[in-house]
This record gives sequence, structure tokens and C-alpha cells, in this order.
Amino acid sequence: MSDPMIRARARLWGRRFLPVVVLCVLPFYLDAFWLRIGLFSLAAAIGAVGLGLLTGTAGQLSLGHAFFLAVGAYGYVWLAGEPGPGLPPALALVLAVLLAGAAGGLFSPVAGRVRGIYLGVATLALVFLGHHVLLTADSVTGGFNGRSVPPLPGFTDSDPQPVLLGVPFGSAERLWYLGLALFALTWFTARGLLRGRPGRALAALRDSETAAAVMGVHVARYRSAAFVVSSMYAGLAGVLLALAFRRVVPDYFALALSVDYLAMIVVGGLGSVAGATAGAVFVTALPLLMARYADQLPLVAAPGAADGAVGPTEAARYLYGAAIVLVLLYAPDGLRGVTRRLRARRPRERPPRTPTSSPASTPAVRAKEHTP
Amino acid sequence: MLRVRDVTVRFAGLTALDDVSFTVSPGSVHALIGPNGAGKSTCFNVLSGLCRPAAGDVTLGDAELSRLAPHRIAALGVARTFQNIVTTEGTVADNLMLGRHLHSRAGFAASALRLPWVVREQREHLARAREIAELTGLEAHFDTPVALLSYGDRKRVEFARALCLEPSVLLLDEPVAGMNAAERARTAEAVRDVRAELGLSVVLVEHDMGLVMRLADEVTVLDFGRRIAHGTPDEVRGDPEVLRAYLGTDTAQEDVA
Amino acid sequence: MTGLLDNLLNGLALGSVYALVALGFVVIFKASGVLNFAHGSLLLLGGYLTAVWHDDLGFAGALALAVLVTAAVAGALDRLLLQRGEPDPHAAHVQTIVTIGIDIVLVTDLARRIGGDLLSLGDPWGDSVRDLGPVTVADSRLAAVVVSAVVIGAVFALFRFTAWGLSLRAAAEDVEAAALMGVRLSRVRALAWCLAGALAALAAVFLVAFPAPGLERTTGQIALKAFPAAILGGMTSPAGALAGSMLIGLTEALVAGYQSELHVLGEGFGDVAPYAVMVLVLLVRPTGLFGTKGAARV
Amino acid sequence: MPASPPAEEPALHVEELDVTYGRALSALRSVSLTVPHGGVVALLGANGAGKSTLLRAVSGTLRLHRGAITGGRIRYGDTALDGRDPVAAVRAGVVQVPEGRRVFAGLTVDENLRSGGLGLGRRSPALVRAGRERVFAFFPRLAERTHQAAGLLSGGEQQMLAIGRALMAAPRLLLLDEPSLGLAPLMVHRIAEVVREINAQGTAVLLVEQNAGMALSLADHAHVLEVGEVRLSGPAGELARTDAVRRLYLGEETGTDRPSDAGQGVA
Amino acid sequence: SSKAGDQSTGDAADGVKAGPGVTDDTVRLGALTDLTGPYATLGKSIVQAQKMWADETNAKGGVCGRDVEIVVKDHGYDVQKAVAAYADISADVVALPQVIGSPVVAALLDDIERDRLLTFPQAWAASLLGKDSVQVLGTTYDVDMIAAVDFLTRAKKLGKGDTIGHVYFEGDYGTNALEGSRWAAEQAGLKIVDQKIKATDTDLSAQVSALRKAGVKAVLISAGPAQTASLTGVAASRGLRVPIVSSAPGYAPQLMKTPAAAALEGMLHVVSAAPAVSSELPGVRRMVSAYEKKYPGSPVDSGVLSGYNAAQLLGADLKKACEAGSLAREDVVAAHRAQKNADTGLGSPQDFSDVARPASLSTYVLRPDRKAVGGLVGVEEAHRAPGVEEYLASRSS
Ligand SMILES: Nc1ncnc2c1ncn2[C@@H]1O[C@H](COP(=O)(O)OP(=O)(O)OP(=O)(O)O)[C@@H](O)[C@H]1O
Ligand SMILES: Nc1ncnc2c1ncn2[C@@H]1O[C@H](COP(=O)(O)OP(=O)(O)OP(=O)(O)O)[C@@H](O)[C@H]1O
Ligand SMILES: [Mg+2]
Ligand SMILES: [Mg+2]
Repeated sequence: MSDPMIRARARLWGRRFLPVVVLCVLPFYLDAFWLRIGLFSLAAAIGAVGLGLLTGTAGQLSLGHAFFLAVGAYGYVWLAGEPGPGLPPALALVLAVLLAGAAGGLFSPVAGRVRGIYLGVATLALVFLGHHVLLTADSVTGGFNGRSVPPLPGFTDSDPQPVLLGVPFGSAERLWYLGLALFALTWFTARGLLRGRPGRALAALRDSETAAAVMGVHVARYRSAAFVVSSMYAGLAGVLLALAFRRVVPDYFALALSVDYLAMIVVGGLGSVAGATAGAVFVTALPLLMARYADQLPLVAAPGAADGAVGPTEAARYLYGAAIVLVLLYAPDGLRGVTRRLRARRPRERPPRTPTSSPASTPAVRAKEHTP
Repeated sequence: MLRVRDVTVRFAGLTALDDVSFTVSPGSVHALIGPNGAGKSTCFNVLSGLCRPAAGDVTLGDAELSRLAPHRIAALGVARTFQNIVTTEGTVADNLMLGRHLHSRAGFAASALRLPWVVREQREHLARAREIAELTGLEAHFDTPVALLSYGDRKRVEFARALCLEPSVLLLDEPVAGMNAAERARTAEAVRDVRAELGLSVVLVEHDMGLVMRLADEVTVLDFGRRIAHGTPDEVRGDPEVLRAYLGTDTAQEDVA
Repeated sequence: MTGLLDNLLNGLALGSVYALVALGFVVIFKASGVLNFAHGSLLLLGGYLTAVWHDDLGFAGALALAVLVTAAVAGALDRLLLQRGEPDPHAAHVQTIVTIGIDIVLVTDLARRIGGDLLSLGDPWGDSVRDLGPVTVADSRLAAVVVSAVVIGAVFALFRFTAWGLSLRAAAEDVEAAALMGVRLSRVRALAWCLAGALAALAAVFLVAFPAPGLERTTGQIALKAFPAAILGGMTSPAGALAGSMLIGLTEALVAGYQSELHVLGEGFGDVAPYAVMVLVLLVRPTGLFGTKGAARV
Repeated sequence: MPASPPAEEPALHVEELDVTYGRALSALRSVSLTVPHGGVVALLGANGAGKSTLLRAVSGTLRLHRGAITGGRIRYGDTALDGRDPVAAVRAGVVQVPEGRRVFAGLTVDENLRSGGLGLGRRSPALVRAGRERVFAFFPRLAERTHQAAGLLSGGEQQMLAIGRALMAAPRLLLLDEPSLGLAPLMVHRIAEVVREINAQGTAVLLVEQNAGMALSLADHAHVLEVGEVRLSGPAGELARTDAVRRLYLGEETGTDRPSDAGQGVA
Repeated sequence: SSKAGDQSTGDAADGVKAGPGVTDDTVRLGALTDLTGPYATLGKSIVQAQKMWADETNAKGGVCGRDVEIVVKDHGYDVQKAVAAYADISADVVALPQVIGSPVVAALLDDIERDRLLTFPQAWAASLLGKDSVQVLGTTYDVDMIAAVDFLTRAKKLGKGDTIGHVYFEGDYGTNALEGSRWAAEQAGLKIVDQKIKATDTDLSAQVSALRKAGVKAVLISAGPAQTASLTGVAASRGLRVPIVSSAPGYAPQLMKTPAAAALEGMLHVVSAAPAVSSELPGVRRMVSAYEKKYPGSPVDSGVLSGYNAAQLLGADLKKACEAGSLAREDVVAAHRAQKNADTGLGSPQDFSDVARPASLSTYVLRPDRKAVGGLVGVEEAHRAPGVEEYLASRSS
């Protein structure tokens, strides 16, 4: 009975399904604060997976992710809201994702032509120009103060709140499951993309456009497609963020957000879905947690105390900055690399699986083509 | 039939190819030789669409190659290797699967949804890639990242990747550079095998005259971008112009002797 | 007419300040492939140090010391936090993110120290202005033009003609081959960071001098303007950085100056116009005005 | 002559060298060889045998490939080279021409040559000019293209540049990794002449070559590496007469039809 | 499950109906402030002033027999953080005597209204009017700007046909101010040339060029202190010596330490709902001396005054609610709305009964003075600019 095969299978199932089970029961134990953090993390993870595909796999540095998030978020708000066509929110969600994809497609003249750091800074323009549009087009975007987000039907606090196992299921709990479902969709599709033919073609583009072209990859089309797909994930993340915030404001979709996403994929480890997810949780949740608990640290003064004292926000920022530096100092291949190394240290090695590009050494910032 | 007609390529202040013409008949091995900087690799770049000629044209069957983008040319069944190895990161398998790109159909949507036929297709291509790895002596390295291989093995990866395209025309730029004699023989054999098996034409750039003599059906010799000789290996070997510009008179004396 | 001249001059002066920032940025990118997100905070550091020291040391002394200290800090950051282990060209993207972490810490700390103050750097130009024909220019801006022209020329010479410059460019091309030629990679690289730090500190002076009101906690954010400037120039040559910066400065000044005429683009377009110009230029020249396509063939 | 005859006569001693890549992959095991002052030593071996690895260990670039010396010693004269960085090797006069050319693509030919002397500290412009003239004498083709970006040169031209660049460093010991790679037959002869000439001027050479004919004709002494170990060594002429070497490296079909299997038979 | 079950609130021992944030011995208030972002200085002044008020109140026995406690959350002007912080504290506080940042308030508006949480935003845009639970204290930006134009026509003799520049921040603040200046200018037959800027613009040379080209006779500015300093400095050095009038947030005492100080003293006026901190009002003087004693070294700026004022007003509301027998949130809001003439002795009295109207319509005119506490001295006492009522009427129609 102690068949090692069975045990191995059980372990595999354990590793695959335990996290899913844990994620599903979390709302029964966590209060709104934690659920909110979780929801932000899920949304960020979806966006990070998209950026990972673009920057990690296809090697197209993008500092414009915030823009595509904004397109998704504002697209949803406008499509489902008033002023706007006032479509059914579920339809608006889908259309907003497509709209973000279309925005990525519109960028393809640049994406198909400009490379490396030039592309990175060109995408920076998207953020600034986008921000400008968000501020100026008041009638659609609500201007400086943004707009409130029409909730999905069944996800408002005014809906009747069912009580499950003694836990009232408010909007936070229900949104959590929506986020979880969307994240599962992201995980499934992104892995399929990365490990399949498109992922390989994109990785080839990253390493050598010449080699890819000569092997039959339509360079410009794939470069643009990477943008479109990545923008669609960003759009989805944007919609989810909007639903979680219940308010969209232009200032949120600023450069800092793009930079955060870049940090996510690198801190997590480039080139893998799991890495992007880990990075997203790290970058999203850590500052919020630190901000919440910083006042309990020693040497931290109460907010607004005497001049020059280190307040909780500052303490949280110090720690967060230091955490990024430290993680990358000791695990240059990111959080994903840490788990891989831990796993490798265990005696039983998994046999190598179907080819996937080695994520350890995939540069995001590439000055020139790789020609040894 | 691959036909190169009056191709001229100029770079700033330099004519890299000057009115070069030659024809590669189907199923033959055509060698392109010449001193360093003669324009051989440039010619390959023209054939594979990486470089636009200033004049002249290249046709493969009915298709006019010199106006097509590289990926279109690849789709017509032209595969090549590079003199300066150009592999992608990732494992040997990843590189070979890139070679299968044109033979698979899975697009973004289908791959994202992992439709059953996509999974099946991928499995089949992986099996084919493994076969080709075996053919080229890479089976032991199949899952090794290319960056960790020795120079000669990386050269082989390029060769195998080109084969994965199952081309009708194979362009090999110094395929045995960095290999020792035994390995050269083995690679030559592999070239001969695939040619026989798949009936493809091969255009070969190589400085190893022994290999050229053994493999080639026809030889074109370039010097300073101009064609200076053309013919069977034996004809070319005796050509005084070729001896002067390329082989060196030492060899000539040996030969004459 | 005066308005146009005014705007042009404004733009040139502004551009030469951006050029100083952009140049430091390019130097770091060349030396280490790192997109230095901490450049703004180095700039803030340089400015802050000048501000706190100028009372005791006088402007020149404070500036000299601030330039030195900022250079040392930049070099130390590179040596201690970025260059870990063997030089690895693939690590550039990781180091880029590390600079984000560094930036967060530095900015938080400097912002905490500066608080809500508007610090004066005690520069000798004050708010004096000068009439050049029909237009009036601030002396500080004239100084910026002169200083950045001189500094950019000097850096250009360093790059072209010194062993350090050659080492730097060689290492940027191929780390291993450079090592084989006996280039001390880490030293060459750290020196580049020092240079960039010094440039940032210097730029801070002109950035916050009149007509700007003084050093604020957010001054470092202006380094963002250097991104398009550097890119427009092509990231490869100091001359490019200068030209790109001028273009950015001019665009900004002209669009802001003619805001009411350019109403259709939305008010406040001056700030983002440089980015629009940059994208247009990149569409035509994907590697910037002066950039060359990587000299690699197969 | 740029290098004045040294007081002592340094020789390269590699003793019982073990090298591993990453955590586990053992690339060299207990390899010993000596390159005497003014000597030419050839190193042969199949792909992946560890030839480049040995040169990397000597020049100190192993760490750039995540490799490490795990045993044994490398000395050049009085200088211990194991565990040192490349700068120390260059300072000691040991210069490597890397495998696969590795010219600085974005720099001009001229700058590439100048970069060859970077490890030597300050040098008079006259000395640099003399070095450059010497390289141009060896490879006239380079002289025609001094202001061209090196990355745009043809493969063979790049190879010449890589060798010329190393010569600019006035090496006392030159490590050549496949110098004939991609060179036309005429140029291969030229390389042989160059090796002879610089050797005559007092530079020792450790030569890794797949063109075994040329290598053995140049070398005094030769070693054959196989899967990380020295299998054969001896005077070059003697080795050239060995069956296995003739078959594997000189391409003479003396044994079985499938040379790849025959690799095992060398011992 | 750990979350099952819910605690409910009820009457406290003393018979006062309690609600969230109220226990038998404490009343908890919240502050969503900016201590690390662009409004850090303001945030800090308000926090300190309100803490001082809480200490004073507690020393006098607290509110409704309970100690006042203020929970401060710093959002650094980041809406996401603010939303999270609100979720964090909203369940445990009675009211928010301080919320900084108009996008923050806008983002929280619906939640605040739903939670019936009496909130005093430290932002004075007219768009924040009209919500029962949200109270803008004093005047709004547009009202101030009407007063500014009035001041220019009266004191600086601008007349029909003259042109005024208005440099303003994007966002509620600037837009609302521009609304006021436009209206007033039209009434007075003046022309407004507007220049929108961003918070990151600190060099206003280009704007000055444009204004000079337009031939302005005066400039209004509704931006931050740095922008005011740059505008004034550049204008002075370019010979554009015209009166400049700033909205209240556009001035900070720190400006008196910059090179532009002289120009500011010569050219600038500030319109504000609150008196100068250097004012002779007894309430103000008492507060200033207490503040200086408690926080030596901290600048005493307008934020101190408005923060303290807000706290006092809230204290009055709580007291009233307590007297009415309930500290439940909705009853606190009701008590607040019942105040028709709230006077703390710190400036103009306020009327909170009409949610759609600014609580006060009286504006002070101040000018910089580097020797005065808070860097400002009064020029004109609080008064209602002519036409304000018409303006309000025109807006509500
Ligand atoms: N993009 C380019 N720009 C400028 N010159 C070029 C370019 N490409 C090739 N050349 C020049 O054209 C000539 C021919 O180069 P090519 O690479 O075709 O030679 P080759 O015959 O392949 O030589 P080798 O045998 O050395 O590889 C060389 O002198 C080279 O410097
Ligand atoms: N960076 C590396 N990491 C791991 N293994 C490596 C690395 N570089 C080389 N190897 C392995 O070490 C062994 C020796 O490689 P080396 O490059 O020294 O071979 P070589 O004799 O120079 O071969 P070639 O003639 O093909 O250049 C090979 O098995 C190779 O796969
Ligand atoms: Mg070639
Ligand atoms: Mg090798």
C-alpha cells in the first residue's frame, strides 16, 4: 500500500490543491482589512502576470503598464456607468478588457519598432499622456477627482448579505471570490501561453530577433501581440482594482504604479507566472502591512510627532525599500528562485519537465541584441 | 531551384557583393567559398532576408526572396545557421522547438486555453525535436541550457534548429567551425543524411576545404564581393585565381607536386 | 516676437539643466546597463547637502563638498548594493529594481529631513536677471548653460580619449572580453557611478536655483524629465544627451508659453508635450536622434 | 621588441587542477600541464572536453561563467594565478584570446586595438602606435578598416582583430582559443606565421586548436583532453603519429567508420 | 470560523446612546492625513493642533464625560492608502475632524455618507458641498477668489477692460478657484487669462512670459507655496511688477526664507477664510501661545489655526449631541447641522444648516510679513465681497 507512486501523487495533489483550498476558505477567517489586501494582491498578480509576459518573456521593457491598467479601470467605469453607455457591468468588464487590448494594439507602431530601453521610456510617455487625458477628458473620466465605480450586480453592500457558517458575506467576501476566479483564469491562460508556442516565440524574440525571424517568427506581429495580450491582463487587473477601490482617480495610475509592477516581476523572478504572483503579493501587501503595523515598531514615533522623528509611514517606507534591496541582494533571481533553490535542496529532484525557458537569466533591460 | 542573379550589396563605402550570380539545383550541395570578408555571409543574409540587395534578385521557385521579410522566407522552407552563433537562451529543447514554430499552428488564444489539439501538437513536435537532436548528437544535452554548452555543441544546436524547420533549402554558415576532425566527419555525414532523406538543397559556407570537396556538388568562389570562379570542386581547386586569392600557393604547390 | 525669443531662451536654459541630469543617467546606463531610478534621489541628496552646508562653507565650498559626497555615495551604492559577486550582464534588470529600493529609502529619508521647507542653496546668482536684447534671462540660467556645456564637453572627452572611457565602453560591450583585456570592471563601473552622482549634485543647484523657488522634497522627481531627454539623444553619446535635452526644454517652454493657443490639447499640456515629442521622434528614429543601431551582424 | 627579456624565465605550471561549474558539473579533473618560457604548447580535445575551461581557469574568467577552481594550483613564474581575477593575469603578462572572437562590437577597430593595452596602465603613445603597426603588419586587412565598427566586420576579420587586440597587450604568455576559427586557409597559414613570429620574440603560447594539423606543427608539446582529463601528452611530433590523434584530430580514417564511438579508444 | 458573531452597540452606563467609536470612557475621532506627501506640512500642523485640542479638552474633563482620542492615519496623499486606512478606522470612530486631499475625500464620499461619519475635509472646493455628513469649514475657493477680484478692483484700482492672469492647479482646488475668479471678473468687466499647471511645476518662467505677453495688470494664483514663490520671483525679476493674490493654500511661512521673500512681501496678498495667525483676536492669540509652548520649533501656520478650529467645532457638535442624549454618528451629524452660528472665537462665525452653501462667506485679506508669526499679517478684516450672494444664486440655479 505504501506505493511511492501513490505518495508522490498525493504530494503533487497536495501541492496543487492545498493552496487553492486555503485561498477558498480565507474569507471565513480574515477580516475586511486582510481581504482587501488580498484582493489588491490578486488584482496586482493579474497585472503582473501580464507584464511578466511582456517584459520578462518577450523582453519588451514597459513602464507603461499603469496606462493599460487605467484603460481597463476607466473603461469599465465609463462603459458601466453614468455618464457612459451604462452597459450591464459584466459586459462592461469584458469590453473593458478588450478595450485595454485595443489600446495595446494601438501602440504597436511603436512597439513593433522601438526596442530595449528606448521602448521602456517610450512607454513612459503612455503614462504621462494617459494621465493628461484622464485629467482633461472630464466628461468621461471625471477629471482630477476621478469617478466612482459602478459595482457588479450582487457585489454591493446594499445587496442582501447571506450568512454562511455564521460569517456575513459582504461585498469584500464576494469580491474575493471574483478575484480568485479571475486570477485562476489568468494563471491557467498565462501558463498555457508561456509554455506553448507563443511563449517560446516571444522568448526567442527577446534573446535574438534575428534568430526568431529566420526561424519564421513574424517579429512585428509578435511584438505587437505581446503588447496586446499583456494589456488585456492589465485591463482585467484594472477592472478588478476599480471594483476593489470603488473609486478611480488619475493619480493612482501614475508612473509609480508602473514601477511597482516592474518591481513585482523582478522581485518575484522573471519569466514565470508563479514568480509574477509572488512578486505582486510582495510589492502590494508588504507596504500596506508595514503601514498598518509600523507604529508598533520600536523607535517609531506617533504620526505627527515632533520634528524629524521617524513616523510610521516613513518606517514602513524604509523597511519596504530595504526589503526590495535585500531580497534581490540575496536572491537575484527573485522569490521564485528562493523556492526553487529550497526545493532543489530537498533530496528528491523532480525530473525536468517539458521545455520552458530558463527564467533565471532573462534580462528585462537589454541594450543590444545578444550575439555571442 | 534557388537562383541568385546579379546581386549587389553595398555598405557605406564598401561593396560587399558585386553582381554575384549562381544557381542551386534542387537536392544539391552548393558551396560558397572565398577569403575572409569576401561577402559569403552577406550573401546568406540576402538569401534569408536580413539584408536587402541594392540590385539583383533572388528567386526560389516562383517566389522572389529579396523582397520578402525573413519570416516569410523561412515559411518558404529556407533555414539557416549563423557564423556567429545566435541561439536563444533556454534549453536546447527550447531552441529546437523554435525551429518547429512554422510547423505548428497554436496561436495565442488556443495556447491560452490549452485546447486539446494544442497539447497534442506540442507533444508531437517535442518528439520530433528529440529525434533531430539525436541525429545531430545533442540527445545528451536536450534539456541543458544552451549557454552552458561548449562552442562546438552550440554550433550543433544551430544546425539542429535549422533542421527542425524541415527546410527545402538549408543555408549553413561554417557549420563545422570549432569542431575537430572526427566531429566534422560526423556533421558532414549528418548533412549528407538529411539531404538524402529530405531531398533538400544545401548552400554551404566553409573554410574546411576537405569538407567542401567531399560534400559539395558545385562550388562558387567569391573574392572582394565578386565571383571569381565557379564549377565542380575539382575544377575550382585547380583554378589559379582561387589558389592565389584563397587557398594559398603553398597548397597549390602541394597540389601540383 | 519677444515672447517667442523669451520662450526659446527659457527652453534652452531649461534644456541645459535637464542635460546635466540626463548625462548622469546615460553614464550609468552605459557603464552598467542599469536604468537608475535612484537618480532623482541622488540629485535631491546633492541639493540637500549643498543647502545645509552653504551657511557654514559658503556656496562654492558647500557645492564642492556636496558634489564629492554625492559622488561617493553613488559609488558606494554601486559597490555595496549593486555589484555583488561576479559581473553579470544579465543582472542589469535586477540592479535596476534594486535602485528602486534604494530610491525609496533615500527619498523617504531626505523628504523627512526636508519636511515642508523650501531650502535655498545660497547660490550667488540670486534672482538677478540680465537683458539680452529684447529678452530677460536669469543669471542662474545663463550659468546653467555655460556649466552644462563645459561639463558635457569634459565628459565627452573623458569618454573618447581616456583609458577610463575606453574601458567603460569596452565593458559595456562585453564584460568578459573587457576583463580579459585587464579592465578593472568594478572600479571602472563604480567610477562611472561617482561621475553620475557628481553630475546629479551639480544639476540640483541649477534645478532649484531661481526661477525655481528652492529645494523641496519633491525636487528629485524632475529627474524624470531626463528620461526622455536621454532617450531622444540616443543614450550613446553625451552630445546626444545635450541635443535631446535642448529639444525637451524647448518643447516644454514653447508649449507652456503658448498654452492658450494650444488649447485643444488640453490645459497643462506643457508638462507632457516632451513625451509626445519623444514618441514621435522614436517612431521615425527608433534609437533616438543620435543613437546608432547596435553594431552587430550575423 | 616590446617585451624586454625578463630576468627570470617564467613558465606556466598547472598542477592537478579541478574545475567545477555551478554546484556539481565537474569540467576538469586533475589536469596538469606546463608551458615553458618561450614554448608553444597545444591542447587538443573534442567539443566539451574542457579546453576552454582550462584557459578560463588560467586567465581568471572562470567565475564569470559560474565556475570555480576546486583543487590544484596554477602558477605563472612566481605569481599564483588560481583564484585571482583577470586583471592579475594580464598584469603578469598572461593574455587570452577568447573563444568566438568577442570583439567589442560597438567600438571601432582602432578602439578595439587600443583596448588591448588597457591592463598595462599608462603607456606612451609611441608604444601604442608601434604595437598597432605590428598588428597591421600581421593583418593588413584590419588597417583598411580602422574606423569601422568591429561588429560589422566579417567573421574572419573579427578573428584577426581579436588576436591583434591581444597582441596589443604585449603578452608574455598568450592563450589562444581556436585562433583559426572561421579563417580562410590562407589566413590560417598567416596565423601560424604570427604564432611562430611572436614566439620567436619570446612570447610563450598555449594553443587550443581544432585544426590539429596546424597546432601540432607549431607546438613543441601537446596534450589531449578528454572529458575533463588529460588522456595523452607528449612532444607534438610524437603525438601526431599516435593512431587516435591521427584519426580523431587529423581526420585520417584509420579505424572504425564511426569516429564518434572511437573516442573511447584513445586511452 | 473566527469571524462568526458580531458585537453590537447599545446604551452606555450613563444613558447616552453610544455608537461606533464611543465607549463608556472614550470618544474616538479619526484623522486621515498627509504627513509624508505634498501636504505634509499642513497635515502635521493640523494633527498637532488637534492633538493639543484633545489634550486641553481632556484636561477639562473631556467630552460627555469621556476622554477624546484621535486616531491618526497617514496616507501620504495616496488614494489607495487612504481607502485602506478608512476601512481600517471607520468602524471605530465617531467623526473625522480632518481628511486631507480632495481626491481622497472624493473617493471616500460615498462611504462617508453611508457611514454617517461627520467629516471636516481640509479642502475647500465647492464640489464637496451638498453632503450631509461632510462639512467644508469656512469659505470655498471660489468665494475667496471673488473676494480677491474685489480686492484688486477696490484697492489696486483695476477697472473695466483690464486683464488678470489666473495660474491654477489642475484639480478641484484650481478649477473651483477659477470658477470664482471668472465670475467676478465678468461682473467687473475684467478679462481672465488662465494658466493651468501641475503640482510638479516649480519653475513658472514660461507662464510668466505668457502672462506678460497678455499684458496682465494683476495675477491670481491658486497653487502651492513653491509655485507662488516662483511666480512672484520670476515676475519681479522680469519687471512684471503687478499685484498678485493667492488662495490660502498657496502660502506658507517657509516662503519667507527663500530668495523670493522680498518680492513676495512687495507684491503678494493672500485671501483666506481664516484670519492671520498673527491676528489680535483673543482666541487666536491664546491658541498660538499655547501651541508655541507645546510644540516649540514647529511653525505656526494657517493649518494650525484651521485644524484647531475644526476640532473645536467638532467638540461643540459632540457636546450638543451628548446633551441630546446620543453620541451615535447620525445624531452627531444632526447636532452639527443644527448649528447656525458656530463661533469659536477663531474667525468668522459659521452656519452649518444649509448643506449646499459654504459655511461662511467672509474672507480676510492678508499679506506676507517675515517678522509676523505665521508669516502673514492682516490687511482687511473679514468681509463678504459684493456679489457673492448673486454668485451662489447663479450657481445653484
Ligand atoms: N552591415 C555592414 N556594414 C558595413 N560593412 C559590412 C556589413 N556587413 C558586412 N560588411 C563588410 O562586408 C564584407 C563582407 O562581409 P562578410 O561577412 O559577408 O564576409 P565573409 O565572406 O562571410 O567573411 P568570413 O569568411 O570572414 O566570414 C566585410 O568586409 C565586412 O566588413
Ligand atoms: N558556464 C558553464 N556552466 C556549466 N557547464 C559548462 C559551462 N561552460 C562549459 N560547461 C561545460 O563544461 C564542459 C567543458 O566545456 P568547454 O567549453 O571547456 O569545452 P571545450 O573543450 O572548449 O569545447 P569546444 O571545443 O566545443 O569549445 C562541457 O561539458 C560544457 O558543457
Ligand atoms: Mg562569414
Ligand atoms: Mg572551447
